[in-house]
Amino acid sequence: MSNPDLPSKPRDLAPLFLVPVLALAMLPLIGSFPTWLTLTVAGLAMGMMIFIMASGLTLVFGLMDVLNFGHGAFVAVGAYAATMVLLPMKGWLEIDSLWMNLGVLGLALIFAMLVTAVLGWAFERLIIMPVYGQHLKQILITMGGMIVAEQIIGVIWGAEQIPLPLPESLRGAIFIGDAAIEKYRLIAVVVGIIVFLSMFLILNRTKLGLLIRAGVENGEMVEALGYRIRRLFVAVFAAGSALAGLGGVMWGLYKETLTAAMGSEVMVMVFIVVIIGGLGSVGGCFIGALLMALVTNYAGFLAPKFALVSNIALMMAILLWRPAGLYAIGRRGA
Amino acid sequence: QEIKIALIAGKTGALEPYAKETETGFMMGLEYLTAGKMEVNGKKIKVIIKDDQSKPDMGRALLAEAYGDDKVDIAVGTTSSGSALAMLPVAEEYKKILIVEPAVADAITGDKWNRYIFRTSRNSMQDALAAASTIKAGGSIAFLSQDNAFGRDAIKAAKEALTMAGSKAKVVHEEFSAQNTTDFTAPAQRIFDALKNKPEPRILQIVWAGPSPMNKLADLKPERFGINLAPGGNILPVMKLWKSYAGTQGTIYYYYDFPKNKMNDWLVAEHTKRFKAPPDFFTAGGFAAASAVYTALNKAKSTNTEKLITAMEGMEFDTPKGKMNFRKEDHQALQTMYHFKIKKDQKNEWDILELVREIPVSDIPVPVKNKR
Amino acid sequence: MNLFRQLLSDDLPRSRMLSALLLLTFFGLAAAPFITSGARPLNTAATICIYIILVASYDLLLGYTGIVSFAHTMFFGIGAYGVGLALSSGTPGWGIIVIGVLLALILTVALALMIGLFALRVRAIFYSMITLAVASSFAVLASQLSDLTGGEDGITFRVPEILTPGFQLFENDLWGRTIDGKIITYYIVFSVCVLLFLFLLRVVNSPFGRVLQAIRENEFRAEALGYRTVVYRVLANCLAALLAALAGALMALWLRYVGPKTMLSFEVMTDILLIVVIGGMGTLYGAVIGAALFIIAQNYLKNLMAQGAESLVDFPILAQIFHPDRWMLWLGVLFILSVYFFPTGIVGKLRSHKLK
Amino acid sequence: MSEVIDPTQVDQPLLQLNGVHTHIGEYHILQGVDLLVPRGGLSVLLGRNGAGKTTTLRTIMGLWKASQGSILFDGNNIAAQATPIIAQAGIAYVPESMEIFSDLTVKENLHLAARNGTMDTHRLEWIFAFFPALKKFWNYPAGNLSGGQKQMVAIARAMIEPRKLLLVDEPTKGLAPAIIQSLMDAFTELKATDTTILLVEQNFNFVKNLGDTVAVMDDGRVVHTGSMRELANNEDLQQKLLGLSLASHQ
Amino acid sequence: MQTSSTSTVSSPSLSTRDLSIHFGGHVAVNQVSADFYPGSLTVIVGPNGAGKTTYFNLISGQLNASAGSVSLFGQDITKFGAAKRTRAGIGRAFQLTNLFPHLSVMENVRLAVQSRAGIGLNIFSLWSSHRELIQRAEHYLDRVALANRSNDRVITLSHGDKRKLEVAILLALEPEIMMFDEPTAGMSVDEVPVVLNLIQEVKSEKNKTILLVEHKMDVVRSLADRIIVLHNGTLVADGEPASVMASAIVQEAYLGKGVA
Ligand SMILES: Nc1ncnc2c1ncn2[C@@H]1O[C@H](COP(=O)(O)OP(=O)(O)OP(=O)(O)O)[C@@H](O)[C@H]1O
Ligand SMILES: Nc1ncnc2c1ncn2[C@@H]1O[C@H](COP(=O)(O)OP(=O)(O)OP(=O)(O)O)[C@@H](O)[C@H]1O
Ligand SMILES: [Mg+2]
Ligand SMILES: [Mg+2]
Repeated sequence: MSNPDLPSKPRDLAPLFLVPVLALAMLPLIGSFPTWLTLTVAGLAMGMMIFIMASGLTLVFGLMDVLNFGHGAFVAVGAYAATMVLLPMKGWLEIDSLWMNLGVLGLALIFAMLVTAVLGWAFERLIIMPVYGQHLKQILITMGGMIVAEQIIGVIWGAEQIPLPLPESLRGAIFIGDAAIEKYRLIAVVVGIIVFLSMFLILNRTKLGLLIRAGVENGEMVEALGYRIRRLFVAVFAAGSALAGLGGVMWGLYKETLTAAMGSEVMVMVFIVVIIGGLGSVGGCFIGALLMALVTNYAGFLAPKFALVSNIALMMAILLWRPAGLYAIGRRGA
Repeated sequence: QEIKIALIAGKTGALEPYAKETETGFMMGLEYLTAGKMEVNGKKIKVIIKDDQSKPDMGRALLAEAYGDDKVDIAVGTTSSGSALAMLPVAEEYKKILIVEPAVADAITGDKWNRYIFRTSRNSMQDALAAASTIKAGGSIAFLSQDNAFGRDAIKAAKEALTMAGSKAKVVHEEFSAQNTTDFTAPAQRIFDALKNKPEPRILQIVWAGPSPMNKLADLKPERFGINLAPGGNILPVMKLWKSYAGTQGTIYYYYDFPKNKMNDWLVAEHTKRFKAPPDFFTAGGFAAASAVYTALNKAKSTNTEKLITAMEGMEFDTPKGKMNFRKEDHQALQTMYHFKIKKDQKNEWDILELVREIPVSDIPVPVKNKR
Repeated sequence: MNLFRQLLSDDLPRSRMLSALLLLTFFGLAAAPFITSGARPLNTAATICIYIILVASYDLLLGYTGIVSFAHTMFFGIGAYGVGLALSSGTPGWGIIVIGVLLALILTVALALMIGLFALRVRAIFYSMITLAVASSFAVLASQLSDLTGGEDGITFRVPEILTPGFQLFENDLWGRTIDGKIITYYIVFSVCVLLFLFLLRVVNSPFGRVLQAIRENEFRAEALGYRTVVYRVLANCLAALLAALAGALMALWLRYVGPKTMLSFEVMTDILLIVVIGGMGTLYGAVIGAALFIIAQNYLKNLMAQGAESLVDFPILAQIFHPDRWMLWLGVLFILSVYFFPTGIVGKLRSHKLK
Repeated sequence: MSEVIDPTQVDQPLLQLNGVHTHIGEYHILQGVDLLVPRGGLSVLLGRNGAGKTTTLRTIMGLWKASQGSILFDGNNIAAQATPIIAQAGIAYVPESMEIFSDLTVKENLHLAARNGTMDTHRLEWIFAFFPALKKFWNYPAGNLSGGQKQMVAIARAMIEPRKLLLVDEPTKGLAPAIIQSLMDAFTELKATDTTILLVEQNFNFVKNLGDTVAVMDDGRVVHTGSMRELANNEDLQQKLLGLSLASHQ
Repeated sequence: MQTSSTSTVSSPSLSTRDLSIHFGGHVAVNQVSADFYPGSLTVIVGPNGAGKTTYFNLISGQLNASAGSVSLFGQDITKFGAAKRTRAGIGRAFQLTNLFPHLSVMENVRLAVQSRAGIGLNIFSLWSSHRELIQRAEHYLDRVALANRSNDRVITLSHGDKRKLEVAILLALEPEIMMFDEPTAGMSVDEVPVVLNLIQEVKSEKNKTILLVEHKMDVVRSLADRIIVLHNGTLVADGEPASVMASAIVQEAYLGKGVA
């Protein structure tokens, strides 16, 4: 049906090459191959964890044009919720059996996602609903939500940092020659890829994405077409929160100590990733996360002082190249 | 007519957990010493607790308020070194005593010191000397610490300490990582590269406030390169994560199971009874501060600042860690430290460390850095 | 009267209640040292003055131009460090203060221009995130360069003799208060803040101010009307930044201390946002009312809660919630409620009441 | 061709507004609108700017809530219903300012409008016949279309699936004469497939020979109802109505 | 309308040379060259999507040409941005209403007047102190019969009133070149004259250059000195109204006689 003289948008592949190019470029600088391998794999895994945390944010923004500064709170809540499964079942975790451990871990993940999803649902109803389409108010009100959530964590779980030990079988690393690869990071990679693929398919293979994008631009009209847009929104928001929760558990297990502020601590990092990727683009967010983690690792090895600002530097560089991030979505908000 | 004492701590914000411990310790201390009557020299003791949110400006304002408006006789605090440093001049302005607990910055009893300042908590130098005393032999050392005032202080102290302790070990590398570093792969790689094939024994000493990267490094199996980790002690929730690194050695300020005296026995028993967990690092600190206050008031038989100062200089007082005393020169409380090893078979979740050796004051010759 | 109008740039409170509150705040602050006693009230008053400017300047961005920036604390900090570093560098004197402030202002403008030109081109929503990133890394930097900035501990420094508590203007008291350096400092802070506030009032009620609003409403159309929107936004950005820096300088002078936690932390940013929203966006009087209420709450709310918690000891969870250490919780709730129920803030509410 | 319906003979009208009042904020816009839309016909709603035509349509659609009065659609009162329910009941709406989804392509815009998921290709071709531009720009972001093309998208959205009632707000605005032609044809054919149309229009010539019944609004009230033929042939009635709206304007 | 085009006498105030723009593969405006003269009113007609609005956008600077040039009184302004062109004297009313929704009707016009007066960057004077500007604004509101709503916020206007405000703003800019994009679209029969008379008045002042996009044929006939026809982005006819309207291409592609 489409018309010959109207070229349909060309595939934009350039960003896909960033990661491999960067990695290869670093090999000579670092010199020793094992070191390079260790750094790279670690970086990729770290990137996956960041991606999981960021994906929810970018999803909610991309689909609903809601910038949720409270996202970090869900990360923290997710992690804390997981403790409610992991600490009681400590026994099972200390048994040195991979499958046992993974089972419990899976349970914790699911539980955490449920909790954060429900919380997200409430959050949308109480806090986001009245401010759709008003970025300013969104930023303000979600920040308020963030403060409250963190304080409530303090009330429920207390102010002390909670230790969250890794399952025995996930501790330590596997060694390839002199290169060390922590086992837990491999898990992160797997989970990250699963999240990415499922999000990608749902958004591009179903009518859902369309509907919500339209709803954001003009909810009134979508309703006039006969859709209950509100329900969809709340569902998406809950999904986004659940992803944050998932990210929170992965992150918490990596850090092994939980504090109420653990979410807001990673927020800046997450934001940078989301910006680099292009607000709302899942693919971009994925690449952005990997890039950032890799740059941090390489910088940390080659020039530790620079590591402090490497994130900002990366962001600036990308934005100079593409002012709207790797993959800009629509012209919304422009 | 009562005696007013202000306890200032960072009860909200990043250091919240520490501050809570200090407060508990301080109150339990007074309770124990006054046998629950909360009286000294026949006067009631009133404790006014203030939260400086670890913000230096707040700390300063609150201390001024405590001395000026609440008219307290002695103030104790605070958690954050920054805040404590900002408080020092206020004590001088109001000519009142400030007992610093648990801030560790050397400058407090160093060049920022004034004669109204006493400190019950140990300072970075004491930590460093304690650590150094465990590394008398030769070999190679690398340091890992956070890249901020605290970290750099600590490493400076640590190196100084090594020479003072007459250790023959050579410092081959210093790694400073950002406070908020989450991924320690890169620093670890740098350190390993620096340490491997340097003369044995190879020791990586970790000085880190807050959640320690110790286990992240351990996971990378430094023993591959014959490297041993030497973490500084930390609060129990953090050390719980070290279980799986049995054998690792380090030094610590307080661990509930180490000191053997009835004050500590009572503390451990009571604390475990009330909070379902043994007392921690900062609990002991708070307790010690309380003891210092109590003993001083008792000895001076007055709340007059000058009388108190004369009483306190060189004063010896009991703490859960045994005896401490404020030495005359810089009012730093000299105290024992502990050389620990992570246990292999642990009886319960709190049973983490075993004592290698108690490090007596004589092994911790803290240099006097202040000018009077 | 007409002069008065001129002073207020013809932007009158337009509500009896509001006028009353404003007068109360003004005279309260003006007479603070004499109607109160002790360290804390004066400290509170000074903080209010400074925050009024800090917040009002932020409202120029947020309420009038519709820019959400998180770099405001950065400029606040720059101003503060300017004074701090200057005074800690040598013997405290007025000359060195001026120099410090000037250097700070220059740096401020430079940074504001840079960020503005770089980020104001991209989508508004980006801008807030970028400023957030920049500001946070600036804070990191400040605590990293410990030899210069004193790192996380910051710097405690000495101020010129006549500003120190030791100094006394007259040997005998005035209205039962010794006029010491603190009080002199207070009045310096107070009067500078009044001037800056009047200046801001003028800016937002000038043709320039209206164009900013137009840009907030419909940038595309403003451009089409012949206004170079980028120029205007960058200018607004710089103005706001400069005022923030000045506020910072005053803060440093008052506290005789600078440090990342006090000047650069994200908390300060949240406070600013809270105040703007509670007071009312898009009206500078909002900043006055908001700052006054908020700072007072921040200083005295905890005492109240403490009593509240006392009375609730037998309901553990409630006691937990009302525990003074949970005061942030209540600020958060307040924040949400105010965005929710009176988006126009207290001032907006008062004015709309008057309309009916 | 469509057979003309006389409002007096209709047993039960498809849509019926009785004394509908609508407030927007503190403004009282509709002040008791009474309106009959007979089945299967094309009713026209005329009136000067600001008379309340758009508000009436939005109120029917549930986009403004009526503060008083009843709106009977197919016999049951939809005044209090939520917009999606009203739409599902079989009403399609072409808003005054088009409200097309500019981030989405023309295709996606129509895809959404087809609630049953799939678009029936015959119907699609039928629409393309009227608005060839849509076919040409099928995979084009609707936001990039020209004013008139946007208008076409908006209309097509309401035609993509059969509906009982079409509410159309000033469709001819910004359309070139040729397209206005095909729009007429489109409406005529729609009427044939017993679709009822309520049309708000300024362009009297356009509705003159299209409409069956007509209502004229002013100041939030319906001030005249009758058959279009009557109005079309009666010069001074037109004069009177236009005159009235003129008078009320100054 | 009797005034036959004054084109031949004076030199062109606005002219475009081979002006083109393409979006992706799609050529929206294709090498359009035309001169416009002070005191003349040119109507641009063409099917939907012919490129009329885009042509306007290229002249007023909302879009940058892919090729070709725009010049104003002989000066090449192709490189100018939108704002600069407006200040240079090109004024434009939009087809899809485009205003400051939450400012009052008054303020909307006032902003235009102020831009003309060029005091936008003035920080120290008071907005309310510029009496003369306010009077000018009031004057233009009067001319479009909106004075009675001058203090209402724009969102509360009906569509027709918004269209009139668009026109008022254009007049307030007092530009040399005035471009109206379907000014009467969606205006009720009795309102249309208000706007048409306005345009008539401006025209009779004989010093402004007026460009008008319009689909209503009666309007076109009543106003035009000259008609330009765009089709698929190319200029297909240009000349006296009568002859152009008669031409086959217009009958075919535009009026759609014989089509459908
Ligand atoms: N959002 C709103 N808030 C307040 N008043 C409004 C709003 N929308 C419309 N109005 C007012 O309601 C009245 C009717 O508006 P409406 O748009 O229904 O008129 P209309 O008949 O559609 O006019 P037009 O032919 O110009 O579209 C107008 O006076 C308008 O000013
Ligand atoms: N920003 C844009 N991006 C891509 N294509 C565009 C853009 N703007 C316009 N077009 C295309 O250029 C063509 C001309 O559009 P234009 O708006 O100029 O038509 P027009 O003559 O104004 O039609 P109408 O009479 O309906 O307003 C249209 O086919 C439109 O799809
Ligand atoms: Mg209308
Ligand atoms: Mg057009």
